Amino acid sequence: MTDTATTASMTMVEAINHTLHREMARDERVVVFGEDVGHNGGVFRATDGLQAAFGSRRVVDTPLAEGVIAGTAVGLAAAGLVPVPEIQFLGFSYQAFHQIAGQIARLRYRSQGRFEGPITLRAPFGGGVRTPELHSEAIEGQLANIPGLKIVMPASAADAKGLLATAIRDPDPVMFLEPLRGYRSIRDEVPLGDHLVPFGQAREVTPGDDVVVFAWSYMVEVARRAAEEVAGEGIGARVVDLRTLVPLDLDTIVQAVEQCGRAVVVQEAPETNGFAAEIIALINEHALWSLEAPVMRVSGYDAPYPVGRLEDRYIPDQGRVAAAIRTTVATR
Amino acid sequence: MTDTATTASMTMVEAINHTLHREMARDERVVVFGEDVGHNGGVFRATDGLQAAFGSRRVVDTPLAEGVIAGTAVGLAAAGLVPVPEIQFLGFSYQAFHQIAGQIARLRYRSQGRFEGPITLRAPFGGGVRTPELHSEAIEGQLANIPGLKIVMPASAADAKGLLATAIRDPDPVMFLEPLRGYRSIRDEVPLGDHLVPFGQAREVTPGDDVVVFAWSYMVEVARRAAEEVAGEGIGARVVDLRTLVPLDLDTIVQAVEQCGRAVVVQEAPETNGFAAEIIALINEHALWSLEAPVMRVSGYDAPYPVGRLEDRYIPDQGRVAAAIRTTVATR
Amino acid sequence: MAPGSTAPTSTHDLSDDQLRQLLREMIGARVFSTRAFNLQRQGRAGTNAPVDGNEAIIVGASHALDPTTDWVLPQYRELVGLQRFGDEVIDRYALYITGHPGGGHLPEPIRVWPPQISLAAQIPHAVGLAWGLQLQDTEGVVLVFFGDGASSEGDFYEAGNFAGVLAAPVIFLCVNNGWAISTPTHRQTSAASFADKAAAFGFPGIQVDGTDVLAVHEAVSAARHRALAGDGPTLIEAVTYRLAPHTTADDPTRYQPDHEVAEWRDRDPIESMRRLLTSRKLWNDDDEQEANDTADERMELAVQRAESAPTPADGFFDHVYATPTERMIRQRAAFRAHYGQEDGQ
Amino acid sequence: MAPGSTAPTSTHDLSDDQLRQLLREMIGARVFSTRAFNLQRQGRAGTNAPVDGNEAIIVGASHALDPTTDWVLPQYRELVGLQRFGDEVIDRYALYITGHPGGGHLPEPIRVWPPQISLAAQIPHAVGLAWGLQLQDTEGVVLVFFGDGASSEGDFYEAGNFAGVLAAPVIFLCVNNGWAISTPTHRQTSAASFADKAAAFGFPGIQVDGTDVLAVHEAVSAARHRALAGDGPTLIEAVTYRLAPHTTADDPTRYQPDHEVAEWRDRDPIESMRRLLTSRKLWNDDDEQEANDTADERMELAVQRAESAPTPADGFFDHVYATPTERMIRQRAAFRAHYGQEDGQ
Ligand SMILES: Cc1ncc(C[n+]2csc(CCOP(=O)(O)OP(=O)(O)O)c2C)c(N)n1
Ligand SMILES: Cc1ncc(C[n+]2csc(CCOP(=O)(O)OP(=O)(O)O)c2C)c(N)n1
Ligand SMILES: [Mg+2]
Ligand SMILES: [Mg+2]
Repeated sequence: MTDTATTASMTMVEAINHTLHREMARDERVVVFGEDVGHNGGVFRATDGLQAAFGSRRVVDTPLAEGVIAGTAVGLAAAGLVPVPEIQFLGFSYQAFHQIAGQIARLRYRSQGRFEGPITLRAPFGGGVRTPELHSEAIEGQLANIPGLKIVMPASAADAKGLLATAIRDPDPVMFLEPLRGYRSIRDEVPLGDHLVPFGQAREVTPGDDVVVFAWSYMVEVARRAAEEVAGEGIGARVVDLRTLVPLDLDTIVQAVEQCGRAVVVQEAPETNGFAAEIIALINEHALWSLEAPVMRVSGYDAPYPVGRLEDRYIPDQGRVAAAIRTTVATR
Repeated sequence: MTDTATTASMTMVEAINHTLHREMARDERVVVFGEDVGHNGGVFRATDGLQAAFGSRRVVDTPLAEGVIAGTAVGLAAAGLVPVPEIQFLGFSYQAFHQIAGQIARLRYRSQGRFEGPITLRAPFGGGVRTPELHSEAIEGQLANIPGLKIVMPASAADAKGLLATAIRDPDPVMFLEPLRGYRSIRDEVPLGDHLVPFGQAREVTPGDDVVVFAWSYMVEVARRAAEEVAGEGIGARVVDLRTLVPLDLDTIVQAVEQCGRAVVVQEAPETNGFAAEIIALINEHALWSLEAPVMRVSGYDAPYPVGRLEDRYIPDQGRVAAAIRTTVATR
Repeated sequence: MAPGSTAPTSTHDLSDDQLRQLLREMIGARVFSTRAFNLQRQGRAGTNAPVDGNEAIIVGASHALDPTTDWVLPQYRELVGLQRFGDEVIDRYALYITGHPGGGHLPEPIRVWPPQISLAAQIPHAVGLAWGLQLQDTEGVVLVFFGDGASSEGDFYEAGNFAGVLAAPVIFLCVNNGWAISTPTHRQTSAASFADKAAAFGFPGIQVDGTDVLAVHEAVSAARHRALAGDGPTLIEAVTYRLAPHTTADDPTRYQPDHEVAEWRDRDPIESMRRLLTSRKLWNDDDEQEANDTADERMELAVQRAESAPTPADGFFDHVYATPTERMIRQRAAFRAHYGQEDGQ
Repeated sequence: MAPGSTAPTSTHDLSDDQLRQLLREMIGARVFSTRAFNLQRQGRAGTNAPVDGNEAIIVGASHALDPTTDWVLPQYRELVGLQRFGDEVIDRYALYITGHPGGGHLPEPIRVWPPQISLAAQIPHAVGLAWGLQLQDTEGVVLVFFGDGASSEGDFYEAGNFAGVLAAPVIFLCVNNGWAISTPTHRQTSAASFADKAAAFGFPGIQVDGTDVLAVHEAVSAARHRALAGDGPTLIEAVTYRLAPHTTADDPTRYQPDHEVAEWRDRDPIESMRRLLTSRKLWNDDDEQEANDTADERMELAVQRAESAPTPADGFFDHVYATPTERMIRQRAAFRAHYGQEDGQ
């Protein structure tokens, strides 16, 4: 990987690591901390080499306590630093919800602008890799109901770089959620130079005019495969990667629904009040008359995220998404 | 108030207190605990007199720590007791989210049925009464995305009794959310004898066929007044109190939309991914072709719950709901 | 700590002027607080929490700090006693209790954070801030106030433990006023003292008489020197008694025993200090009158300012993000369309 | 506690048979655990956490308890050492590591809870359960295992503090194995010891050699008597060293210093006990062989059972509520319509 090359092929976790290195080099206010992020370079190597490169003052192994990891980010931000804490698995952000929802999200608001919260809280999540309980839970829908946070969920290595750089430079708190299943299985070309992907701009992954499939994070890959599957049947499924849930690219959503008339939303989260509900509510509000069929949801089920033997059929898979596409297209 | 009377007029907080007394007398396994619930009878007197009646072993003042209030409920339940913990204000349930979402909600699931979680976690919430930060937040939408919980939100004193009794007798964990603003301002006739309101059965509050307004908790009262307002203009607005969000009375929702063709959903929570989104998603899935207008949401805004001078215009009020009803009815 | 001695006794090197200033600010704190309480009774302010009993702790601590380098993170009773950190603190407090969003904004260069309602949540912030100073090699310490009740929250322990590991320049000041609303300390913990909890973190914990402004001043000064020397945090438990209702919404006669209140009234921190200064001929009735009048007038002004401060009715859309989202812009436009542009109060 | 003495030394009143049983179960724990590790390597099990180094703590504690009245709440390394609580424990562990939902179900009358992944979350449960026993005047104590790392979570402190107030019959057993994944204890806390943290709760905290099964047995026995006498909780810190990777997913050579590992290998708890019993002529090579073979066969059987246990593919709909919601019934029907009724594995 040389600086003269325009792009390099990277896995998602490599792209994240690469970006953390760059952002720490670019801005000495950036501090990375969390459980096992320092000496060990993170349990998935996302922070590998950072401590060697930037020292143990800027890359810090914390005690095992998510509440104070999130809580100290508030104080560090007020001190003028740019905190990039890691929660080892998103499910353990529940231990820090009072600091995330009650404090990080409203530091600017509580202080009426005196303090900013340029905090990027990274956390992996998502199923399919046989992790123990509370490692897989997709709780983005819960976070999206908390005003003051931004919710960023990349689906490609290039986006992981571009969105993470944007997040770290953003003056407001960002929940940066990384798909465990994609850490090593997602690989694409990543620009080696400065690369920023703005928040609130969805990405068309595959073209198509018969139906639009909205997805984010690893579900984009599942949707893409389903689109490929139905392409053979003559169905043009446009897959749209939302990239960021807050802020949300409403224009692209509405336009796609207007053009396709049919839509499917895919999420790993349990069905009830996952973020797919919000997408459907927005479509109802802004594009109801374009709908030629009910928008379909393909979701996890309304049951706790299951143990290993059961998880593959809990998470939306290619077959379920393809079936939803077919049903939607067949509805008239 | 005598036992021979069929009903008595009570405020909502009186009905809750009355029900706690009855349930503790009925079942000696019921234990009530939380901050200031014992000697002081609760900061809103919801637990008044319980310690005098049932002793300080069954009505317990805990240290100030929501996590362990929720967490000990799990152990008490496993010991065969029926825990009725109180979180003094729902906003502070964030301190206990890891125990609520990660443990209480899945005690039965984790143990595959060995342990039950007959826990009723009571917490007041909701705005309009000039409380400090984190006392007012309506986070039911976040809770609804957590499988394993039931979400109960009474809007009348009679329902507060009937639903609380059902909750305490239910073998599964219930988040029982009480509207602060309604504690003393909501007053109605409460049956004095055994009174159980089943979960998952919505209640028609006002009849009407032009538009249905879905609401829960204190917003039912706001919707009712708005319906009264527009009744003068010849608009028949049917107000439906959902009572419980999980389980949800889908049949009544679908039927009402089929009959009215137009719908409004009212919630105190921030708009983005509040529970109103789920109602709209369900209408989309089950009653799309009946819609003569987009379903309208009347919500709190996508900003942290504000300070006293600003709160009255943050929460949906009669005027906003009435305006939404008019807009919906006028759409064609 | 049972009620006992009734006059501040600590040795110290404060000048006579400084001693007088301590008392003035203690009196000021109570005057501000009492007016705030009464404003609520008149319907002009929201729920607020009186300071009575805490004056020596707040003022003693504040005078041990350097307002140009050190930070204070309050719980919710302290703002009235932090005059030393900036005259404007009280204006902000008046905005705060009258429900104005600006009440959360303590302007630069005042190194005081807004009141914290979510109990103990400010403690990790203090540790983060102290850690931030450390990382930037900035001189200064952070002092964080929290109650005996707040000490039961995980946030206190997690923050104390991490601060110990970091050897961060932070002072944990536990205000033990005997009660967390109606919960007495013996239901809050079985630890021999709140100071003892420092053993869990590996730094010193000390107990001081929180009715004795000089004792508090001395303890905080020592902790500050420790922190500045790089020796890490100190936990100070300052023992006093809540001499007023928990807040405007509370009725303490339901749970505070009369005799206990009476005993502690005899140890009123303001009385004690007044007695000491009077005996040393440093305080007389004129001083007393002046201290009261000055505070009264200052609070009057603060309340006037607060009550006449414009409040845009849609102000809750401000300061959520640096730049509002499109969705918020749409919501704000809808708000204005519905309620009208000029709406405010 | 630096590595030092190399043989169990505590006084005790255990019979020769009991001593031999302790060693048998310690060996069993390691055999079970090693097989679990290898199963993962063969793709037949999910991530799991080896027991190496903890055997004396688990078995010593378990033998100090009465399995007919006392409860154990594990973290995630303990199930392999809790044979005494029921032969079926190991079957359930085999289900657990092979990703079967039944792995969470330790059947009656086994008084052991399923492994807990959310660190420290089981500690408040233990306090609640002990409180429940107390409220029902049921004889029994609750012992909860947790790591040095888990001790940093608010849950530990909140639960310890509340347990102190309740004087609940609970034993907090902190397994200090030197590491929380890659984080050494000196980055976890600056407290002089984990045992010292009991000062925050007002009950005794003691440190024992966690490689010495007899010392652990003695400490837990004493704590149990205290609890049964109504004198409340005890915190026991058992000091050992993690002699294996954190889990199947970890590479400890990245952070564990070789010399440290070597020193602690010399204090392997199984070795120490074997040495003691051999020197007392209570153990020979045949015993060793038999202990290993028995454990091997038992684990083989458990794995066979686990691998042949039917797994309904839609089993995640079970045991969410006593009665599934209508919505779940619809979802389950849709699931079956899509994947077919008979699907399973
Ligand atoms: C996390 C949290 N839980 C509960 C409350 C409700 N509450 C407000 S003040 C209070 C008691 C606080 O006691 P203490 O910390 O001793 O402070 P004091 O009021 O005595 O100064 C409680 C329970 C809260 N504000 N925050
Ligand atoms: C609340 C929570 N945070 C983080 C993790 C991830 N994690 C799993 S094990 C572990 C280290 C635990 O260390 P310790 O408590 O000492 O137990 P040990 O593994 O050494 O037995 C971590 C950080 C988790 N499971 N739960
Ligand atoms: Mg107090
Ligand atoms: Mg450990």
